[in-house]
Amino acid sequence: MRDVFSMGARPIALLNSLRFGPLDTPRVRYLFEEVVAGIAGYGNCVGVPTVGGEVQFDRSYDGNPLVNAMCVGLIDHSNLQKGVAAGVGNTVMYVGASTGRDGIHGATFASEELNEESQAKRPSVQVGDPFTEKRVLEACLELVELESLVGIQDMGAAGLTSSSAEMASKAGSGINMNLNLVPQRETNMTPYEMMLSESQERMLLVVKKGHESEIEEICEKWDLDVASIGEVTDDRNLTLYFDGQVVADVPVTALTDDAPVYEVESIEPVSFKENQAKDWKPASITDYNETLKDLLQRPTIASKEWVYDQYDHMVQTNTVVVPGSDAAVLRIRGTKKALAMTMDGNSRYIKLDPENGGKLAVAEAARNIVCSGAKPLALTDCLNYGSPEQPNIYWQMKESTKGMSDACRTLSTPVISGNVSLYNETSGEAIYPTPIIGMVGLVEDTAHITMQQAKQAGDLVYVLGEGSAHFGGSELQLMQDDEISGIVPKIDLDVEASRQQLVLRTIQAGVVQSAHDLAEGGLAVALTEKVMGTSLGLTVTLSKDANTLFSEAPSRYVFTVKASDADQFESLMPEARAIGHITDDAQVIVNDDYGQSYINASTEELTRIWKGAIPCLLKSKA
Amino acid sequence: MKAAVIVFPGSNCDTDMFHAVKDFTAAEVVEFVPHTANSVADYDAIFIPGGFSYGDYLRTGAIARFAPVMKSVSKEAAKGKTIVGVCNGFQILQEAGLLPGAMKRNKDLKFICRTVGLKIENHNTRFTSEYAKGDVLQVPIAHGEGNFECDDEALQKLHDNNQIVFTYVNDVNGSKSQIAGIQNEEGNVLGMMPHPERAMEAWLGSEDGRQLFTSVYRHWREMNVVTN
Amino acid sequence: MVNVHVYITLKEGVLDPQGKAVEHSLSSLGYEGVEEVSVGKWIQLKVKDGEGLETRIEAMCEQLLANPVIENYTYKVEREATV
Amino acid sequence: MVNVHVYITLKEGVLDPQGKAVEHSLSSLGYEGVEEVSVGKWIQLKVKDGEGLETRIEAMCEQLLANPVIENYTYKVEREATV
Ligand SMILES: Nc1ncnc2c1ncn2[C@@H]1O[C@H](COP(=O)(O)OP(=O)(O)O)[C@@H](O)[C@H]1O
Repeated sequence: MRDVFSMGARPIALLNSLRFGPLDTPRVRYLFEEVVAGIAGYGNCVGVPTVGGEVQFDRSYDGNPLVNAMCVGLIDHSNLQKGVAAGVGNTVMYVGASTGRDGIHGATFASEELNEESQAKRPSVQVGDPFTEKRVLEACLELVELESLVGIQDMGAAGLTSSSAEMASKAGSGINMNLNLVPQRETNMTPYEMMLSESQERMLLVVKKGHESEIEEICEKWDLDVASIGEVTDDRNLTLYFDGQVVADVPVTALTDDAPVYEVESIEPVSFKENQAKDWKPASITDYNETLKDLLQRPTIASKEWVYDQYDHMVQTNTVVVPGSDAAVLRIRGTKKALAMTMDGNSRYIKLDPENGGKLAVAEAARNIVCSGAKPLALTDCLNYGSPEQPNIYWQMKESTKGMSDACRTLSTPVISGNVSLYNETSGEAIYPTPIIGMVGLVEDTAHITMQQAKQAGDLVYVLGEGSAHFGGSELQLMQDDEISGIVPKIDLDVEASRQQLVLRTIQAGVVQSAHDLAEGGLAVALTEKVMGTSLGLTVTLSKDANTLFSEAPSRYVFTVKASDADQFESLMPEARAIGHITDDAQVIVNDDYGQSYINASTEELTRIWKGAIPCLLKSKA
Repeated sequence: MKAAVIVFPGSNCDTDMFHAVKDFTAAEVVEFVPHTANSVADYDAIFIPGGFSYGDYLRTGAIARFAPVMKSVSKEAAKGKTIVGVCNGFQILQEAGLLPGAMKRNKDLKFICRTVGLKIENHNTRFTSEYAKGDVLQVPIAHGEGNFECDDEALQKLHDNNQIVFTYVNDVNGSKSQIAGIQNEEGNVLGMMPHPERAMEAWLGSEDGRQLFTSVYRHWREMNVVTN
Repeated sequence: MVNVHVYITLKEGVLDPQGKAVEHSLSSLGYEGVEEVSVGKWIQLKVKDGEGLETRIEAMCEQLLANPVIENYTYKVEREATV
Repeated sequence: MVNVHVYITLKEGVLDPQGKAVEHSLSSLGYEGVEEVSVGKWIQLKVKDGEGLETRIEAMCEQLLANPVIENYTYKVEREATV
């Protein structure tokens, strides 16, 4: 949030992406429950709705869970602020919470392999104070309106050190600071501790000389610490004073741009060729009904209601599509427009085939955006990997980033921000390579907003795209084998791009009642999700094989369309196949080509299984 | 009608409340009033919005209750002015002694954000006259501490005086008698945990909250016709 | 200055959802024979010593620290041993 | 069964926004000379007496009751006077 409001934007939405080990140990359950409560506690208090996100569970995160957060803000272009320390003689000001010893070496901790020693180091964690954050937020949004504000930046990783050096570097200036003036909440702090503290809820400002009182006035109104702690110089040095002595004097560039570039070795792991060589085939399925039910209970597929019920996703009253659909949608007050947003990333594909998996991750995020009636605008990425010093892991990074960047080019979605977390290893075991994509799209007219749930009985059900025979990394494989291997579904980016455009055009033409993309669990799960939690059912005809029902091949969608719109829909999207219709008997029925039903279950039962899975795992004993 | 929406440090439903009053009633004036204000005497109706005033540290509403503006709110309440506290606003009114009972953490200890069924128990109030008795509304809740608690004697009094205005259709948070909203004995102060200001437009999921605001407005108008 | 410890719990008869949850967790972690768990607050503060100390502490408790509708409090004053 | 009282506070140096908020509030209510307010937890429980009592209590504290990353705990065992 601080990164967003320090630009002058008001945070309007939060999303998060979580990765945990399976919920079969008390430890993981504890971590999962507490992390969700922590995210809720902070976001809810600040009053920014948490509108979406995703959760996956996999052994590889057992010792190293991941929490990636995304914040979306809204800004009037004229208020855009930059983190620059310009104007020699201008005053450097400190605003927000006072500085303690918390989080010293936090940045190095975040990118460090967890071991016994780092366990002992953990007291360096910071305790967040959302109430202060809320006040800093409101104060900053007032501050950015001031003529006299030159630059503003959050004190993030490496605290005062990186914020001051970055601000000076961007302006080609230097900064002098007197550390005795830094607001402190602990006694006897050394200059070293103050410069590296990662106490939260702090901002660094550069203000036109003589206008300090304007800043102070706003800060006092919000009851925040404020202090003038230094000034901008022209010597391009960061010079620190403490007790009247110079305690540091270094060229700014030494801390920012001149950092050495690290060349590391990249080696393709042997497992990659092995996986490409053996194409995994699912064991033959005898009871499709049971397989569907089993899939719906997989924690990665199951309803995440347990999680998002704890997040205030409605505050600010802009949330048109609440959690539970492909993407969240927020209207923009006073306009016809809305924003769609989502977070995605399937690390199993990336583990088996990083380049293709990187493409899949970006494409899936974009599909979610398109399904909600929006045009993808841009994305942010969170790159989570093991140690880049391992040539195999560096190879994963290189290949998956290449895949993502190809997809971004083909789909015309610039990467406008992101972050990186490395050394995600426990006792030498790295997590799956886990880049997470956060994407935002624009809905031109709120009338285009589309959800995944079917609307009414009688609507026709259409599918766009074919399944494939590759099941590497699929939920079905994991369920049958408890491990992943083989060839993952391949993506053709040109097909992906043209289908996305087609889907969006068709939605904008007003002939789509609901749209949903196919992901984990394939067509069978996607179809079920269309009626989950409603009083509707569906009857469709599909050939009875795993490729049709459970393939996770990309670039595929299910739609429901009013019977009266069917002709127009089919002329816009001739490739889509009608497979059945929505019913009002609340039964999910799949017939084979001879009219024999081989999946037949009540919506109510499927919903109960799907919603109950995570709460049930959390209550279960070790 | 002149309406005030009180803003404490940490309030975060203030803007939503403001829009609900401004866009859905014919109030001539709707204004934000800071916690530092000394008087709300100029207003006919006072809305205390949800959020986390003072971070809800120590107890929800415990610190906000001492904000300067609350002295005046109490005074105006005693004079019979309309006061509506939603969510954190309800908790503040309890801490201030303007409404009975206290809130504990939800029975399963989790924050709950969800649209729930809300039953009108008393439609003979200035807050609910535009609803019918027994109406079931769909209104979002969003709280971690909405588990209404009071002793048996106080509960009996609430029942006897028809002070229970809203109840939850299902037991969502452990509240005694499934209480979701109550008024004071005099019937001019309302506290409710659910957020009517979030249920104002169909595209937000529900517009069942509207009549709360129109009821308050109607009451004011009727009183004014009489007194003028 | 004296150290004051204030202890706050829910009144008897008021159901304590937090206590219940802790009790449940302890038992599912395998700790047997744990009962009647209650979770309260322990507030420590330094207060100027002198006349009316107890009255002042009680006032603070009643006004702010505890909510008399559902909570009880007790307190303890600790004077540092004078050297 | 014995009565066990567990007292939990934040470790030194860990931000205590609650304590700060209470301190601030007390001072604005006119209580002067109040300092170093901290808000911690007081957990009471009944535990089966007997061998390894202290080890069991400590294990419960470390595993569940306190968060050893940011909190310290102490405890007290109270045996009811046998009649
Ligand atoms: N994986 C990434 N993709 C795109 N931009 C990134 C990525 N990682 C970091 N960035 C950008 O680099 C800048 C610095 O990021 P980071 O080092 O994470 O700083 P901070 O601590 O302020 O978040 C930000 O603008 C961020 O968006």
